Amino acid sequence: MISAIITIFAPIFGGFVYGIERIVRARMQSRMGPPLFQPFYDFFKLMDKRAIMIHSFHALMGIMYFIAEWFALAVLLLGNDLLIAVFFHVIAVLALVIGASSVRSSYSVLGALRELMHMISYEPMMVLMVVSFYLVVGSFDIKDVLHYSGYPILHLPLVFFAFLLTIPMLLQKSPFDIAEAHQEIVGGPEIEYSGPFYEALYTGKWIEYIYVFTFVFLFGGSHYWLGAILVIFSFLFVNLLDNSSARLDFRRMVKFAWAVLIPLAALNVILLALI
Amino acid sequence: MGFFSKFRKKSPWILHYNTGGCNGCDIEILATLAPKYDIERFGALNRGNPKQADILLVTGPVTKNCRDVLRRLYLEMPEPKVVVAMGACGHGGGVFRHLYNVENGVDNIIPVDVWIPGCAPNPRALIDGIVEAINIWEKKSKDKEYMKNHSKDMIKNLGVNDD
Amino acid sequence: MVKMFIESFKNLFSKPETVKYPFEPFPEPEGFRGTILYDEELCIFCDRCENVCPPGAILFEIVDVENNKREYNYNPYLCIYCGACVDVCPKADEGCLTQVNTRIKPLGNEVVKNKKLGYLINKIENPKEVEKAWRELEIRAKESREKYAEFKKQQRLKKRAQAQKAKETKTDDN
Amino acid sequence: MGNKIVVPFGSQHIALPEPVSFLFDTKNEIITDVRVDVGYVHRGIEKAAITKFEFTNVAYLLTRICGFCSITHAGGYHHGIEKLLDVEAPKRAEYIRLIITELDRIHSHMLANAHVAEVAGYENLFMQGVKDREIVMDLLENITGNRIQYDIYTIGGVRRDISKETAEYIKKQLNKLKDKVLKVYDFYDTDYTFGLKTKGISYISYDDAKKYNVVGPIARASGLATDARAEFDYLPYDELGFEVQTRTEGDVWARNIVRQMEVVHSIDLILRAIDNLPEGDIKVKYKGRPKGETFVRVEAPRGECFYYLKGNGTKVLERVRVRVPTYSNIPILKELFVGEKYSDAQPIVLSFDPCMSCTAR
Amino acid sequence: MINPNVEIFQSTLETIVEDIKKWYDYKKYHYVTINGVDEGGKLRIDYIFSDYNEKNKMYVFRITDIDFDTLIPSIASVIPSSWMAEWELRDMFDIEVENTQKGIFIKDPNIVAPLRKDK
Ligand code: SF4
Ligand code: SF4
Ligand code: SF4
Ligand code: SF4
Ligand code: SF4
Ligand code: SF4
Ligand code: SF4
Ligand code: SF4
Repeated sequence: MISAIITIFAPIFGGFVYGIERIVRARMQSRMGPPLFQPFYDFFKLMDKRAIMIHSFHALMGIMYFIAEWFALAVLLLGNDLLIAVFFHVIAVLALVIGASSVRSSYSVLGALRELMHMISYEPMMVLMVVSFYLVVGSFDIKDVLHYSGYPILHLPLVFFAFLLTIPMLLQKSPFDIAEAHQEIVGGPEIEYSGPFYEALYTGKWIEYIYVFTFVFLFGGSHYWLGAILVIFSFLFVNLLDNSSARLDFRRMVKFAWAVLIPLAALNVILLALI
Repeated sequence: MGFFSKFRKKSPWILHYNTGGCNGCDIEILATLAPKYDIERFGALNRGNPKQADILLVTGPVTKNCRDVLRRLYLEMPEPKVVVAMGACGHGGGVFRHLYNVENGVDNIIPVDVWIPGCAPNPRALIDGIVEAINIWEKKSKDKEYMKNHSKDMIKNLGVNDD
Repeated sequence: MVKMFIESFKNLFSKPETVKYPFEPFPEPEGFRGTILYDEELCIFCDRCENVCPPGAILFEIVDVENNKREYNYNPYLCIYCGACVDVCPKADEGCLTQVNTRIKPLGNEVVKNKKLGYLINKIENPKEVEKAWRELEIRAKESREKYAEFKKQQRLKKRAQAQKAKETKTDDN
Repeated sequence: MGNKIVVPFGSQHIALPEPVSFLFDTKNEIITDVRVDVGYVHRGIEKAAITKFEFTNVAYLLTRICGFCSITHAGGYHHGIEKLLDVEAPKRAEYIRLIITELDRIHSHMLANAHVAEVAGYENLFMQGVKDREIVMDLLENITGNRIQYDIYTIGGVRRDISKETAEYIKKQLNKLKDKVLKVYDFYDTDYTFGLKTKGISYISYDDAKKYNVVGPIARASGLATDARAEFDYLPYDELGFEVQTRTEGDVWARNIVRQMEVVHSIDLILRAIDNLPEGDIKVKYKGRPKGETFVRVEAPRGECFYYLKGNGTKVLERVRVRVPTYSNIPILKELFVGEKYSDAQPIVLSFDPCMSCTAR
Repeated sequence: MINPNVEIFQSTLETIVEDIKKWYDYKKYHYVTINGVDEGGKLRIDYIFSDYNEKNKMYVFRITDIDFDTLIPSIASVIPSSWMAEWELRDMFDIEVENTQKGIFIKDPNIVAPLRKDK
């Protein structure tokens, strides 16, 4: 029941998370920051802009991204297979990539290529994480994870740590905000979207927040208070990291993901399998 | 759409283009992004992307070499939009009035809604200007004036060929 | 990186540096170079301010050529607030031209009216027309100046002719 | 990903406040060729300075060549014109000029450094860098009446005096600023990810710096100790113990560090100048019209700024030539891109702190 | 007051490249810029240098009495960074300079040679 509500109102919750994040970020930079409802103001404003399409396929792919993203979340929350949720997320990002590379703007094309690099970096990590959950809980089903009476985080400390460092890649945050890179490619894949179509991307991001933090929540097992603490901790950690690092090169990101994060997670999985 | 118009007041996204002024105004734009004046309080973001911008903030007297870029940026921005000309340069060219490579102000190239006086206007003046621009913007979107306005004629008046 | 991490965390719980302008007043500092105010009573119409003004934001239009009646026009949106006009004004000490430390409002919905801002600004209703009106004024002012020069020349000629005549009559007398 | 992609950077781009356009040919995001267009800002100032303006107020035009170095342009012009008119500004005026010039350098360097951090994707470092800059801006607004265009130089002196209270206020604020600047210095110096993004990028050797006639902090970051403040007598820098700041690394990071070192040194210079502020007039009268020619070099925040003035005894000068620092740094900037990654192009450009407004004038 | 110590070498169009090549040592001298002055129908070009080690010292190679239709040689072979000043010279005075193109600053074809007094 709760998960159904969260799924349906995911854009709204995501918006709040994003609103809080903007305030937190501003405070970390000793600024006042925007009001909490700012993302929604942006949302309604974009609604009202004149819609300009590059071509219909491009616009369609933007909307596809939003829908697939929402679908991935629905699959995740409504008690289906974790692995399927991960693959739906892949589809969502692929829609974005295909849309972005279908236009002439070189920023958009570069952004699409970089987005692919992101996928190469974080998707194996996601799969590994799901596998590690399976090894702990013995099931791919989210319900079983949420009813697991142990503490998954105790079995998966390295996986949690690796996932913590993967979140910036998923959410486009410094040091891994490479596909968005405002100062380099002006938003990358999203550059050619405007008005209501940009909105699809803008809100898609919010859903991604919920999607990512649900995974963090899972590390608490059936102890929801632990899950909540982990979510708050990782939220703060990611934002602090965002505010204390420069953007790295995509080569470094891929190397970091494959040389550090994935081995760490794999080590944890191997240890689990052995014990 | 009346419902949505209420909210545009709170989310002006800015596109900034310098058309040949002295940097002075651009420095002040950076200063308003900085913690002391923090223009994000009004929901304003510097997006750097004409397709997602609402307010075009132009500094400088518009040199002949910048003219076409400025026109293109203006046309790329979706309606409704507001143009703010910052500094004395934007109004009649300021100290560069009547120099040979200067168009004497933004108004000669694209329609301007707000002029901010000063050379350079300090961040307070810029904030005043943005607030004024937001009011005009809201009025514009209520009137739906842009719906009539955005015709082939207007594009022709601006003298741009379709690229 | 670690240092900034800690710094960010500290900032999160300390007061932001932001001032709340425009919700709270933030007066300009003393000595701020703001608007130029003009007092017609004191002006001796020496034209120095017009000549020195770098962008040409002060223009005198000679509205009545015969009586040499001049009208002061000032365009606060074109002005670069350099203060050169006040520096050269011989009557600045008495307050003919002063630079006050207040800003003028942005030109958007309405034009600011103030008698001390000169004639042109007070005549205009539509903000979009300031620039056009100023362009026209530039031409008018130039023409009026030419007219005035012409008038002066005529007068000089007339005077000379009169003097000539007077001389002639004098010689005739002799 | 191996295809050639042509990436335009400018003339409108979020990382560039000014219109300048680079066209990068990239392959795998490695730059293989670059074309530059620096002419967007050409307004025709040199022409106007010799036709439209008299020598007494051409300075108001020249300071508006650029907002960052408004005081440098005023200095370059006024030192030259004073030579042509044969007047000497009083000592107190020289000190006030120096104070404003150095304050201007501080704010310019702080913004330039912060901007490098911003385009490196380090938003918080940008904010920390520009946060403290407001202290300097407030000082400048208090002393001169405007935050950008100070217009404080005048022929034969300065237009405004610094009162005793203001002097005390400046001292207090600068002491406060110094601690904060040192803190930010530490961030630039030790931050790991910022180092990853900037160290070793666009290396200029000492020899290349000389060969390409590089000036300013960019040259000084390569170990070339060229600084017009030391090589040309225009303000009493020697009396205040000016020292040229250099580094030897020659990369983006070193340029930031050199600028930050100069900020600290400038604060010291100002504090010393205020302690030794001579008494006396701030302005002398001058007679006559400029005649003859002269060459002036002054140090702008971005490097050496060169003025050539020629007068012919009338109210209007015969030739005004401005050669600005970015103008002489563009040739090497163009060479540097090839072989670098596109994602490093923005830090490279901004580490030169390019100012097109004076390059094209 | 400033006190620049300027040494002026007269040169000619034919020998300028040789002269500068012989004299210029990039380790010792800093090339500042090239400057053109219209001296009433004739062009004067100054090649300006400064000294890294000596205070207030400047050197000028000066060519006077150049007609506006002569070809100016390029010194880019000696000083690689001089191309910008040469391109600018071409735009501002509408003269031919070796290896240069029009349009670095002035792109509008209606504006010709702004710094020439006769145009
Ligand atoms: S504001 Fe003007 S002077 Fe400054 S960088 Fe932009 S164009 Fe140049
Ligand atoms: S208005 Fe003044 S400060 Fe602003 S760009 Fe123009 S000259 Fe510079
Ligand atoms: S200020 Fe003096 S020189 Fe200038 S116009 Fe007036 S009287 Fe003549
Ligand atoms: S302050 Fe300067 S620009 Fe304004 S009217 Fe006076 S002289 Fe003209
Ligand atoms: S300088 Fe002063 S007295 Fe002379 S015309 Fe201007 S305002 Fe009047
Ligand atoms: S990033 Fe934004 S604030 Fe910075 S220079 Fe560009 S437009 Fe201006
Ligand atoms: S380099 Fe300096 S002048 Fe140029 S845009 Fe950045 S801050 Fe402005
Ligand atoms: S060097 Fe840069 S900051 Fe200085 S005047 Fe030139 S463009 Fe402006």
